[in-house]
Amino acid sequence: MQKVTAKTLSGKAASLLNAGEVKYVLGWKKGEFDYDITPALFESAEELEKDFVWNDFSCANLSKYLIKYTRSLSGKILVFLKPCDTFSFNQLLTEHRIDRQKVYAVGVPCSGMADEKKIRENADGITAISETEEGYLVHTLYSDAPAFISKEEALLEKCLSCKGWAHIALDEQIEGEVFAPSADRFDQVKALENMTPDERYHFWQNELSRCIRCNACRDVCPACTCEKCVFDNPNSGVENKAAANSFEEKMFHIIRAFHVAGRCTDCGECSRVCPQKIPLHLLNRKFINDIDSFYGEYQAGLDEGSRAPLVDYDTGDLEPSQVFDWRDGQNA
Amino acid sequence: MQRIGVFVCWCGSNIAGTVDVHAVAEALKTEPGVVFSTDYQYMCSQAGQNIIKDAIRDYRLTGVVVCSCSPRMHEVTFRKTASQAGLNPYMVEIANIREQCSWVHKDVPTGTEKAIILGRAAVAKVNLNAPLTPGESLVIKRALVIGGGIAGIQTALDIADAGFPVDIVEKQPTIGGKMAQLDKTFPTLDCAACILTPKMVDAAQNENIRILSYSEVEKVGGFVGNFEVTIRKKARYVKEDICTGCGACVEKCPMKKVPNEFNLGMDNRRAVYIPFAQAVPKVATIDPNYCNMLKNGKCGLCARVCTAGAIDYTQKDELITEKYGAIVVATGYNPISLDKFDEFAYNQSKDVISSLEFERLTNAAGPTAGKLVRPSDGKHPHTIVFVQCVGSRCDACAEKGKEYCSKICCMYTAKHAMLTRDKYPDTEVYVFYIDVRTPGKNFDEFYRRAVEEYGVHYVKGMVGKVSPEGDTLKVQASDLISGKQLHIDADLVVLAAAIEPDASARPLATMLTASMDTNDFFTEAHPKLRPVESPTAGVFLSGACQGPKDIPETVSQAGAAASKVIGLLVKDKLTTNPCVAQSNELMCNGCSSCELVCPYGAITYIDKEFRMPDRSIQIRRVAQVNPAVCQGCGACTVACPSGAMDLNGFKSEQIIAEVDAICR
Amino acid sequence: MPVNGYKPLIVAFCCNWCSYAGADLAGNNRLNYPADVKIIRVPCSCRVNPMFVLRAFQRGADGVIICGCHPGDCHYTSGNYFTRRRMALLFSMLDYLGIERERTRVEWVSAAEGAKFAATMNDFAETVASLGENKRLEDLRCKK
Amino acid sequence: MNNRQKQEEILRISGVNARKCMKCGKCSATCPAYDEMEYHPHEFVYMVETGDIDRLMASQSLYKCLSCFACVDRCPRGVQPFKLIEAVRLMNIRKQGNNHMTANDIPSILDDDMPQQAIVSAFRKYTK
Repeated sequence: MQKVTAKTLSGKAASLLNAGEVKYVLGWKKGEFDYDITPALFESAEELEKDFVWNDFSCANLSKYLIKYTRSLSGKILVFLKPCDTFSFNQLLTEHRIDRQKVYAVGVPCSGMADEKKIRENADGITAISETEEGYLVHTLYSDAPAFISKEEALLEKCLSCKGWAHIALDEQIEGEVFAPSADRFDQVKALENMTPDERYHFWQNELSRCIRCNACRDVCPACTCEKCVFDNPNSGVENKAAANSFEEKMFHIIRAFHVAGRCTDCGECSRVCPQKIPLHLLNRKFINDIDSFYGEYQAGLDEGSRAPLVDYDTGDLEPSQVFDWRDGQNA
Repeated sequence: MQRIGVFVCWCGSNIAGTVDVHAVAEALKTEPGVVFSTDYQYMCSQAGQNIIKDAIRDYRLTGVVVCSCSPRMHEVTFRKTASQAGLNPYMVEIANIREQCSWVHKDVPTGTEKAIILGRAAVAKVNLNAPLTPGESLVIKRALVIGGGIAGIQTALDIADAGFPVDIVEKQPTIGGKMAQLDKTFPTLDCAACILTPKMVDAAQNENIRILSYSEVEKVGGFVGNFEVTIRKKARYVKEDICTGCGACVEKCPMKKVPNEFNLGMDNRRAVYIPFAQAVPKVATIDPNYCNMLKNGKCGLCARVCTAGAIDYTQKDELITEKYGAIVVATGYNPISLDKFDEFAYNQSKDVISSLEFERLTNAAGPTAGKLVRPSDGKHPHTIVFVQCVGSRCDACAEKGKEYCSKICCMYTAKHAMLTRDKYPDTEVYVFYIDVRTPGKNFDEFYRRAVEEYGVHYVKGMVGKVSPEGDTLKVQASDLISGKQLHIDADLVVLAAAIEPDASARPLATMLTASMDTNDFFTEAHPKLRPVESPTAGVFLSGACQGPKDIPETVSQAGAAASKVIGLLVKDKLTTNPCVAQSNELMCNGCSSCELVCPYGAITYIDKEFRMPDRSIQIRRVAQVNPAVCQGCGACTVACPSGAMDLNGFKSEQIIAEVDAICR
Repeated sequence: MPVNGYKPLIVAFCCNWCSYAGADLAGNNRLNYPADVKIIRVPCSCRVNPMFVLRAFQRGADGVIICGCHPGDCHYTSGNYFTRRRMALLFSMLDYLGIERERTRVEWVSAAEGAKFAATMNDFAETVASLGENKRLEDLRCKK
Repeated sequence: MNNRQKQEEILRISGVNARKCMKCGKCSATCPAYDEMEYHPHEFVYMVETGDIDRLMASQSLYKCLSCFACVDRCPRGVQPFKLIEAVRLMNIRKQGNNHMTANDIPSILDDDMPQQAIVSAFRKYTK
């Protein structure tokens, strides 16, 4: 359950709308199910009153939508940004993708988000989910008594290693406490690195063979914001819709991770939305970990205007041939 | 669909020896787009080129693949051939089946198989080629010469004589360089000052030449025809345009104990100084490291005696930014430091000196007014030992010295020995040598004269040790011809120190993106055919910055560099390489990644209006490439996540087609 | 260079100014290296997109090597510095996915280093041949 | 062992590349024992290079070398003439009955001025 209430947020948004300070509000509303909270654009206090949702399922990172809306809408847009979303927002500002003048950014403290997949793993036919202080009561078609799952058990992967706020100039910040991080986000990356190549290969083969190329990861990713993706571009030499060319199907994830390397804020949206539960964030975190250890720590989106590691260099950089020995030395 | 012609060259037996050229031509006939395929002994010959031209007309070819030597060799030739036949030259691709196939593989089946694959890749690429048209860029008609020694002066004079303005940047307070320090020059023995100083004056008086002395290059941007250079004009605390060079300030300056670098520290100068009488510009300079006024505000004597009012203690470094069409590097050389050669006791005894110090000691304008005396006690030396190859021709692994031959030492040592015997017949002069190298006009005759007419003792062997003992220097050396170890009591030992490029050369090379060898000498574009050009377009080399050189060689190279510069500056426009990056605005994100990796600043951004499918107008930030500035490296194409940035001539699609053709 | 009768397919991306010239020099000096190595000319090593590397593997290449000017000597000043970062990260990622790290290499070869070019190609071809055919990248998404 | 093998053996033991020598004679110029020697440092190098091994092995010059390393230190080409001499000495000592010194020789050499250490190291150097 979030410490800041939905009423606080919608009330704030409604008053700004009514005062004419903003013309639109980018927030969340309920989709098909209780766990299915989706981004939504509101234009009036009435709509907000009716549909605005802010709870443990308001995971969606709204920054990416600002690219589209700041271009197509005239008038200021209020956007709610959770701490992790501020990194993406900063990164998009750095890349000149958002017209800051048209945005009214409101920082929302977050108490940690729930992973619908973790909840659905043990419950079929969910009809409703209600939040309690300690966790969630899951109502299903097949049982009269709701099942309970604790907040810790259902916590979203990215919240385990929450980064807090980026250094950002918000128009307004709602007061409140931010969920404190605990885990080392590179634990799994390091575990994989310490496996044998065969083990790693089988791990990834097992994961990636489930991919159905639905492009959900690409569509949700706030770094994957290309006007036209190379995989959709007939002139890139790699475009292919059908699997006649094996390249696209198989290498999509590596190239996608490479294209966002140094720009990925580790917001975790890719893994969250993957219908096949592929841990795509482990590819991104691999690049982040490598960048941190080879070239010095770098957090994309922490500061607006910072220079991404892949558009930068140092004359004393590690040679590609030294990478493995060097890392083996570090891990040992 | 392209209509492609394939032309397989035998290169005599160079290719045909290891590649079945008929089989290659036959195999490539079935590749997509190929309508004609043939082979011939020498495609680059007139007859071979005619085959290509005829085929272009007869078969209405839209693309040409030549399977031959490296494109670095004949790409230009075949492009010209194509364009003579009316085909866009950029529709030609070369498959390198000589350097990268027939010459490195031994048997015919292997060579043939690989040649076919390389040909296939070239055909795949041509299928995606598009005609390209070179652009044009303006040439700024002004040259920059970096370094004001004899090389720089000569280059500047020659360029100026052709009518183009030239700037000389010299880091010392005066131009003249090393030659100004020399006494006489071999093999004619005319005095260095007599032939150099008129040139210095010519340079100063030439209305096309601007001398920026006491200045250093700080930043270089731009490209051939259009360099933008920032020059730091160091504060000399004297107004250059007002100072008359009368020397009153120098006379009155109380700081008398400043080591005089022009005489290599063998005497002293004042804190305000003019390096030597014939300095150009003849203007005083205040040394801020020694001037009391500048250090602690006490003194001000020079300002009081200067009737012209030229002294200005508040002067600051000045940054000058200027545009140039061409840049000539003439940064010269220095003798190496002899600190590591303990065996010769250079640091222990004042009477062990370097050859350049010897020049100053015998120079009429030097610290002893030309009288050859021992620096320690001012006595006349009776036995002088010259040691050659000190630090030259050393093993690469040795910690001291240079691997190369310094080239000038044999001749100047012969000169020193000869002049000493001429002026002081009572001296015994020994020259210890490993080899005497005298390849040059009148050089060997000169060396023989030193031996035969002047009685200089040339001893084949090296000096092993010099030990100062009381007044004398005990020299222990070997005489390899007689098989004896010699012990000579010398009064003066002169070391022919190796020469090395000036320390400023390396950072300058980085600024100019000009390449250097491991010894920090600038690399020429081609060691035989383009010896005065750097591989970086618009950057030329003059003098010892490119390698050890004597004066006549330096002057001829200086003239050659000047003629190359003139050849560039007389052009109003340069055609630019059309293989440059191009941004597809429809796909550009405007994210600046490309801009951040571009080494030339060729990418800028503009806001552009786009009409959307719903007829609304959206404004997006998109990248634009300046084709005159872009050099076509392609760094941006990989930095661009959306693939909006592509490189003409090396499009992603084309390279992927090559990969596919090779991996088929 | 067949090892146990297996001939690998190797794609070498060479920058026009140093490594391609180095390869030409190897030819001028008649220094042999295996015909398994096929060179693709690019203006600068920084033109090599990771997509090209992966595409080569996809199409059956057993090894990919990228050659450029020595760091600090890039004809375009800084191109190879970017290559160095990009390829360090890409190769590290391929290793992370379980692709043999010996199949990828970056080597700096100057225009004067014909001998180094030949030696590098001999060594790389031998290494790759000893690994055998590359199936992993192709099979990464096809669990058997 | 034929001449060629001896040459190779000396080069192998010493690790010296005699071909690097540019015949400048700095080794001989620097050698403090020059006048005692029949063949001089630069000649050692030349004799090994040209395969004139037997004369060198027979020469007493080998034992005049003081092992002062001056030639090694000053050689501009990094040839290390001393190491060649050391290798030739070793070749000699390794031959049966070719010890340059026996224990019986020591008492006669000993005197008050001679440091003990010199005797020990000489014995180590000149015997198998």
